[in-house]
Amino acid sequence: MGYLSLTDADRAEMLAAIGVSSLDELFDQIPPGVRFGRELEVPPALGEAELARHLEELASRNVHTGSELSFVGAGIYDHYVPSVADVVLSRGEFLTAYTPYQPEMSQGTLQAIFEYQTVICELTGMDVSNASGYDGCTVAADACFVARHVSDRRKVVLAETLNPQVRQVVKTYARGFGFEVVELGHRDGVVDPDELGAAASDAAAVFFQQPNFLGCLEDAPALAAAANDAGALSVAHVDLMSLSVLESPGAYGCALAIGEGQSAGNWPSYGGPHYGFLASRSDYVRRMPGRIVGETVDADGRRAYVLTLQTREQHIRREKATSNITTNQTLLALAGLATLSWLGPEGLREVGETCLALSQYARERVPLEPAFDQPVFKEVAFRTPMPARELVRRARERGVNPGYALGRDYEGMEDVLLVAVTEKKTVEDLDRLASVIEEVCA
Amino acid sequence: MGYLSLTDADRAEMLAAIGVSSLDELFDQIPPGVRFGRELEVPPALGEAELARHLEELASRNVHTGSELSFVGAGIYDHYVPSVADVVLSRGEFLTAYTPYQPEMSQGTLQAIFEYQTVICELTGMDVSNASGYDGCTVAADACFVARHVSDRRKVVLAETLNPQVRQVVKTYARGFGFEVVELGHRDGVVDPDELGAAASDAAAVFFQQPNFLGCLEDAPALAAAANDAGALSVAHVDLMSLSVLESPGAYGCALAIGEGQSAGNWPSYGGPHYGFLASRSDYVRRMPGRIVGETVDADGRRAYVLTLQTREQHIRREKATSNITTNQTLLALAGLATLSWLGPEGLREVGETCLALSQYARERVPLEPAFDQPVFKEVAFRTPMPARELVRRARERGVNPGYALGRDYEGMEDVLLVAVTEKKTVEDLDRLASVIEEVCA
Amino acid sequence: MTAEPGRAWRDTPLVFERSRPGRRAGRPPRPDLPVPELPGSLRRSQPPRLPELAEPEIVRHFTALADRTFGVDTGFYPLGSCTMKHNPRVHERLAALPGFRDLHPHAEDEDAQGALELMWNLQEILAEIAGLPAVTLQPAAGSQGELTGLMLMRAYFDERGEERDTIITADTAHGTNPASVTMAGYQLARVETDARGNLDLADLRAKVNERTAGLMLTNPSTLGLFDEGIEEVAEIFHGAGALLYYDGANLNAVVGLSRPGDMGFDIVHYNLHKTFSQPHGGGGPGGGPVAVRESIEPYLPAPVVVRDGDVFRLDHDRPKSIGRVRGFAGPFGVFVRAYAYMRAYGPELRDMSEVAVLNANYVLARLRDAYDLPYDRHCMHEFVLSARNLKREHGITALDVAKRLMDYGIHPPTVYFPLVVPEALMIEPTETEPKERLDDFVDAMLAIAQEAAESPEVLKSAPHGRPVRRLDEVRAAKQPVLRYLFDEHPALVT
Amino acid sequence: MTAEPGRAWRDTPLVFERSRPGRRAGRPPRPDLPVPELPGSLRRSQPPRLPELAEPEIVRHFTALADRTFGVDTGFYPLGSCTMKHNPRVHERLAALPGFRDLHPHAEDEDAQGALELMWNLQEILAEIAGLPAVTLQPAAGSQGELTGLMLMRAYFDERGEERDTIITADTAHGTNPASVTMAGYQLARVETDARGNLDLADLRAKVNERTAGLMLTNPSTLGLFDEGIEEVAEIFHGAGALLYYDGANLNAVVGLSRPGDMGFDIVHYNLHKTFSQPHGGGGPGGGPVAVRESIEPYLPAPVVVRDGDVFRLDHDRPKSIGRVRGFAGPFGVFVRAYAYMRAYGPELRDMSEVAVLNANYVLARLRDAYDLPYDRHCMHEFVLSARNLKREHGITALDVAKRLMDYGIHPPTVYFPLVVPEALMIEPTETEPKERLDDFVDAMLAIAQEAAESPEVLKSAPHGRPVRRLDEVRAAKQPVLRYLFDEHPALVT
Ligand SMILES: Cc1ncc(COP(=O)(O)O)c(C=O)c1O
Ligand SMILES: Cc1ncc(COP(=O)(O)O)c(C=O)c1O
Repeated sequence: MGYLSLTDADRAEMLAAIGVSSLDELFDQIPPGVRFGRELEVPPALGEAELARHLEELASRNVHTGSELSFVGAGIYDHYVPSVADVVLSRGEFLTAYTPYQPEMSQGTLQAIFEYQTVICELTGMDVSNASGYDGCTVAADACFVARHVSDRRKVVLAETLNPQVRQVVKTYARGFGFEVVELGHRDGVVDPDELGAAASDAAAVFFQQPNFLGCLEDAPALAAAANDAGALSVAHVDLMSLSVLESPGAYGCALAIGEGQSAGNWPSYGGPHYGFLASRSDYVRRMPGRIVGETVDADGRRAYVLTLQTREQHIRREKATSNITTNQTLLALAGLATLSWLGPEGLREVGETCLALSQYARERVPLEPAFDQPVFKEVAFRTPMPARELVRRARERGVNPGYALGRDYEGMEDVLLVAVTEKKTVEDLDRLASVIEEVCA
Repeated sequence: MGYLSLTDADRAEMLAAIGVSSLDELFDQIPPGVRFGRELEVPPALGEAELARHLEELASRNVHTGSELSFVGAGIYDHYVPSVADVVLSRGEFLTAYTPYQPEMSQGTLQAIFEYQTVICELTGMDVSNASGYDGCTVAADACFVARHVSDRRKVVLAETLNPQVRQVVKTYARGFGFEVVELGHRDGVVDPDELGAAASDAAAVFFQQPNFLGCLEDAPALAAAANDAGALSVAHVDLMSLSVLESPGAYGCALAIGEGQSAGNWPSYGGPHYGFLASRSDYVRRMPGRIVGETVDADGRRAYVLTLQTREQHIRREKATSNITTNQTLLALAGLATLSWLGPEGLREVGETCLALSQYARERVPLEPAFDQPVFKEVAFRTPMPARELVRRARERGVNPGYALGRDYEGMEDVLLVAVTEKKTVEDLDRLASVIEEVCA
Repeated sequence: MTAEPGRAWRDTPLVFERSRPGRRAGRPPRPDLPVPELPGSLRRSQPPRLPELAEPEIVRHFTALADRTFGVDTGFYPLGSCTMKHNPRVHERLAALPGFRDLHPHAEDEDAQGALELMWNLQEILAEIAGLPAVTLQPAAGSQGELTGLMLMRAYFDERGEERDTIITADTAHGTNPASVTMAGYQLARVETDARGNLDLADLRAKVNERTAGLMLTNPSTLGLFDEGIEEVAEIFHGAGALLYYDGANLNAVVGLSRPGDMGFDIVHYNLHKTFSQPHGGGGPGGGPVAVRESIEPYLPAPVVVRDGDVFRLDHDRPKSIGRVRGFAGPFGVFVRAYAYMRAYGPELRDMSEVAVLNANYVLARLRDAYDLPYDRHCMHEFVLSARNLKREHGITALDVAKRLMDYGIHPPTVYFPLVVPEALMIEPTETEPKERLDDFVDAMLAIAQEAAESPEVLKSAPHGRPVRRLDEVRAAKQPVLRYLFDEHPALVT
Repeated sequence: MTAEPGRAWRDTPLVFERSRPGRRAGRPPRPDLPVPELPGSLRRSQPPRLPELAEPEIVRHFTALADRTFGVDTGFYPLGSCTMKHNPRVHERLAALPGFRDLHPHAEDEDAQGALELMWNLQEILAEIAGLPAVTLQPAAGSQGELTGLMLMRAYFDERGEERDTIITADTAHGTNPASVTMAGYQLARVETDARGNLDLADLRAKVNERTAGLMLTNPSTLGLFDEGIEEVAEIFHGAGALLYYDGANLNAVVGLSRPGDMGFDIVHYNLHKTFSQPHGGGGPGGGPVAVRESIEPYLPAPVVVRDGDVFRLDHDRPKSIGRVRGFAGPFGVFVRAYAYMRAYGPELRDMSEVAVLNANYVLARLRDAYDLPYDRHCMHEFVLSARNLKREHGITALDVAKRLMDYGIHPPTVYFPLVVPEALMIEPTETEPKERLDDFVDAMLAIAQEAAESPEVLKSAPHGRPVRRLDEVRAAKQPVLRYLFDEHPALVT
């Protein structure tokens, strides 16, 4: 086994030093009744070349974004992942270190997380960010847990236009938090601020998404205000890649901003690993879940970074912790940092404007009726003259995957297709989409 | 341009410091008659995402070794490149450093080259290796230049079973060296030692290849002895991947050993970059071309590595140098070092034995007559019942590229097909080859 | 500007401090199309102050930060409970294959057969290792596996109409266990460890009752000791109708040697980033699949991967499921690595655990005279020493030992955990270390024990050879500076 | 074992010293087939002593060696004549695309259309930059480009029945030029540089005659100066029926600003690893394409890439070709990177050269008072200072300055070249450096000039902050140890 180093001579020397005559003696502590008496029934060992061949064969049976022209988004987007992200992802030091418990050994990771926190704060308009959550779903559950501690109310309101998987995860966690979950319907693709205000009146927190899962831009400032006025924490689920052109949750008064970081610097990777981000106003800093890095000085007065406010965390506070999280998604978050540093303010603005321009073009060019009359950012929902899944099937026969059939999540939307663009798409790509849809609908 | 950092403010400050009012003033030294007066007519600039898309499109139009089952070798082989090679190839420090002129800045590169030299010496049985030549062809020309200085003779003998491209390069260089080039025919796929001895009698050097280009094993010890006896330098062109099972050129008395390193640790990459290796007996060390690293001590007596014997080289010796080489193929050679360290003596022996076993199996299983009655290592030449190129064409229609048509290089071998295996091939692969050949010959 | 040896290593500006207005690296495509106007209130008012750098300095920045980070690739990293083993490089290649990396998670099942087969294979191997039949791959890490497990218990008892509100954990338990208990809405009870390092059975019997939903246990425990009474423990819980949850953080000790399912555990989580070598990435990502007995299978999070003949699919139709705990079907890239790791070992996975145990016992044997050994037994894959002898005799703490190890080029072990051992040094060498690295570590630890007597001040002021010396952690928490504040960034005054 | 700050950095055993008998990493596939016996004399008698390590220590070994290596990614690297610019990371991704990386060079042309189109596009751009119509991509580096160029000259004159045996080079020429002259079988003549740093036209006129095959010239020269008399130079050679060869090592100064073909050169080589950012890889690989005038085109090495309508192919049928100078059609992976680089700039390649020149002149302006400036002109992309003032006044040499720069975290410039300048410091900042890095360098150089006066011993004993101090280079050459010798390895006695 090429990952193991002990030679027979090593083993003999080591057993002698331990003072046992065989390895088995070390396992005397395992009661005979629970010792495993046979060989594991798993496939035989493969050398690296064989292993590569096996996994290449498996990979070749997946239809990935490079194999067809695809307009599927719905939470995971095909934005460009720049090569500077590889510098983070391929460096052995970043890759093979763990949580920086010993700051003198990990100033690099710590400083990078501090920079990541700053970038998240800048984009969301918040005061403090943690070092990442698992994904865009679990950070919503985390935010509920914050609300559970800062409010006596035991209800949370979720806009129905919030990503369905996010809602599902909140519901799964809510039971343990003792939270009732209420979902609020949409009107023409967006949530009504008055309805939201009413629902929020006895809620600990209110969650909405901007741009929302149906592709529409909510009147987010009005939603946040309605939640705040009702005494609920307002939580915006946002897309980092939109935050150069769309207003920041901080600016419109949200208590927390959360989201799925994948679009900024991570590959789709069939759903993960990605990073979830969670940022808040400073009011809630001591209720934040997860790692947070702070700046301090060393014994020589030199600037240095360290995990801080650890009294929030499970290893200190145990059952009173703000979360049970320990392993998080640092590496992916740092790929996000590299990506956003590479884009810079101008680049991110251009990505945003390209998304706006292309989605507008799609709306005009695709020979289908827009499903909602709302402004959009990078996704447009269209009504389809046949079940959307059927349209998808037919278009794919022509080499174009036209989007996501919203009927997969929303009853009554079986004829709605959600078309996503990113800055990687071109006018020609959209023209091709338009003509394929024309063909299959003819 | 994302590779450039100067802002307008930077430019203004810098021009002021220089004391010029515009950039143009700096170019006053270029005579007006040779200034370029228009914009370069080259395609417009592409951002990274667009660039990636363009090159991905180009790459997708190539039929690579992953897209069909291929038995093409003939000098470039599909051995497994282990992932530890990536550690060398992806580390920015190795990648973006240059020739280690300043040893204190480059102990890592220097030590790695010293290790590479040792590995090459061990495999070839030689005393000294340089830090790499351009490829397996140019090291043959380099070896001629060694011969030109250690011998008064002005002729070199090339076995016809030596890689045709190697022979072509030697011929191209020979003119400048004042060398006559003589090629020696084969008998049943190998060179006759007596004929070689006769041809060598007034030759400065004799080149042969083991295993040879036709896939056959030469009686290399007899060839080396014949050359040595005739007073010519014997130069063996060898395959590093064979040198755990085949005797080393040092052991059978060669003066120099050279070869193409690609098979050990480099991807095919449509022909490069790869590395050529060149090793010699210590007699010729001061005639060696190229960089050589030596061990020494620093001012504190600490072990350290440095470029040495530089009085051989062009930057010191200029027109009297042993070669004009400066930029070489270090990075590729270090990928070779990582690969060979990963294999170790056992792994390399196993690669060799697998090649022997598979080529023997091919010989028995493929329904064609072997072209030569000689032992082989990893390539077998077969007679084809139709022109070999035609057989290749038909087999590829069935998804198998059966090998290299030797008629591309050898007149009279239009019906000979050279089938290469590596340890990556399986019994099933060869069975498939056999049945496809059966089909197309039926 | 002064030249100080190693200065460059010490001084690394923030990416924001490398920024200059007007610089940029990435240039996204800009189609020749009008940009629609957004309603004013939705439009960004203040541009985000992202850093402005050209690409060369971005690469240098992250290269410099990597240089200031110590990983397993840098050297020995015996961080107890974290299983800092070698991470095979081929995994990075495989996870980056376009068929994996660029696969959209909304892909139809028929377009993801390779991915689903991989996940199904992974489930099968995990099930065999745990000795339990059903697996969910969804949880994102061990902690989430724990929480998922507790939710499964609730669903199990709910369906049976049983109201059980208490979970028992060991006093040696990792902090995530009690934290998960609270998040799952349970009450916590604690059971003590006896003098041999096993669960105190008397204490346990006194605490288990009809309100007890279950036990959460790490076995081997965080002391690195296999619970010799595990069969009795299981009997006590099962006898009371309660369930047993296995915290798989220490699974690296027992793969192929003893199976949690056979020990009596009903629910098990795995840490793919520990036992199965997903790189730890400076904190993550991880993977925390959960395996369960048949009786609990109906409650697993949806979707699960199922096989119908030669076809694989995601089954979303799970009426009794606790629901979803994470997006999609789990961190797929982590599965690629874990699966590759298992396939590289095959049945020899047992060697992995055997060598992990051998390595730990060797280091223990060589250190037992210089440090205090609270439980005098052979250990499993890790062990816990105490520096209380050094503290008593020389005023040297576990922290001092940890900091001084850095000067020897070694990452410190886990310190001050588990809580039951004062001045704890929790040492997990892992199986991928050669004997020389173990010996280097032992030599360093022995040298430090001697330094404690001879020059304690060197230890107190360690580390001396890192980019920074010891940090003012109190200040970090008391005057928190949690982000860069540009012109308003507070000056560092000491 | 002692703890010394930075010790781990300093001590890195050879890979052979990490080896232990019986260890291994790679396990190649072993089919279930008999291994045929080889004839005894062909069979390996003594197994090669390759290192025996498991994978974890291999990764650590190369990681440690990388840590001891300074690259452009680490910091400023103003190595004159080498154009150590930033190497875009995307190139590594692109060169690794399976369609490029796994393409066999014996592929039929129709199976390599993407690769051939890339090469053809590259040729076109190179031709436009040089102002010459025909390009071969085959040469492996600049030196081989030179040799190829000289062979082309011979073929050209051969066909014309002219016997010309002499090549003229400048006294500032790089060592490769005279070395190439010899390898090509020519005689060498040398022309002097005048007081302004141009070729001495009088000297030149005296030396050019009917035996002169041609000139080899770097322009801007290795002094970083554009030859102001280049038009006259061309006239002199062409007037004598001779040819002009352009050593393109300094092309980074003039892309889009002045074209060698327009200057009168007939043959040009490019260094793809300098101007077009192929990473230098610790010494290589490189790429040395050659462009020529129409009259020389028939002699180019075969094969060349040609376009027939929409189809690209390798043309091997070149009856007048000098032959092949390297395997296949050249270092393709290098072409991918160079082509990507050119496409990233487009016509703004001119900016690249302009900024290279601006950066160099800025550094020159700030250093001219502290160091000797042998040719008092604006420079192009690099310039040469002399430390002779420091030597005269304080006994401090160019080498001392170079070694001391290391302590400031900066790679030294090229030293003692070109030979016409005593105590030469040849400084090429490149265009990819931000102003701050230039200022850091200037500040360090100024500090060093001051240290030369105030504490010369610090410079004489520099570097102080690297893994090793100055080396005994004489010993290395006098008692050469060029490989590890295992048990017989000589002990290091100082
Ligand atoms: C014993 C123990 N349990 C649980 C965990 C939590 O696992 P994770 O970090 O994967 O969430 C850890 C590791 O941190 C651990 O050591
Ligand atoms: C002026 C000059 N000419 C020629 C060369 C040779 O180029 P290469 O190293 O690519 O062979 C170099 C660089 O080393 C050089 O600086």
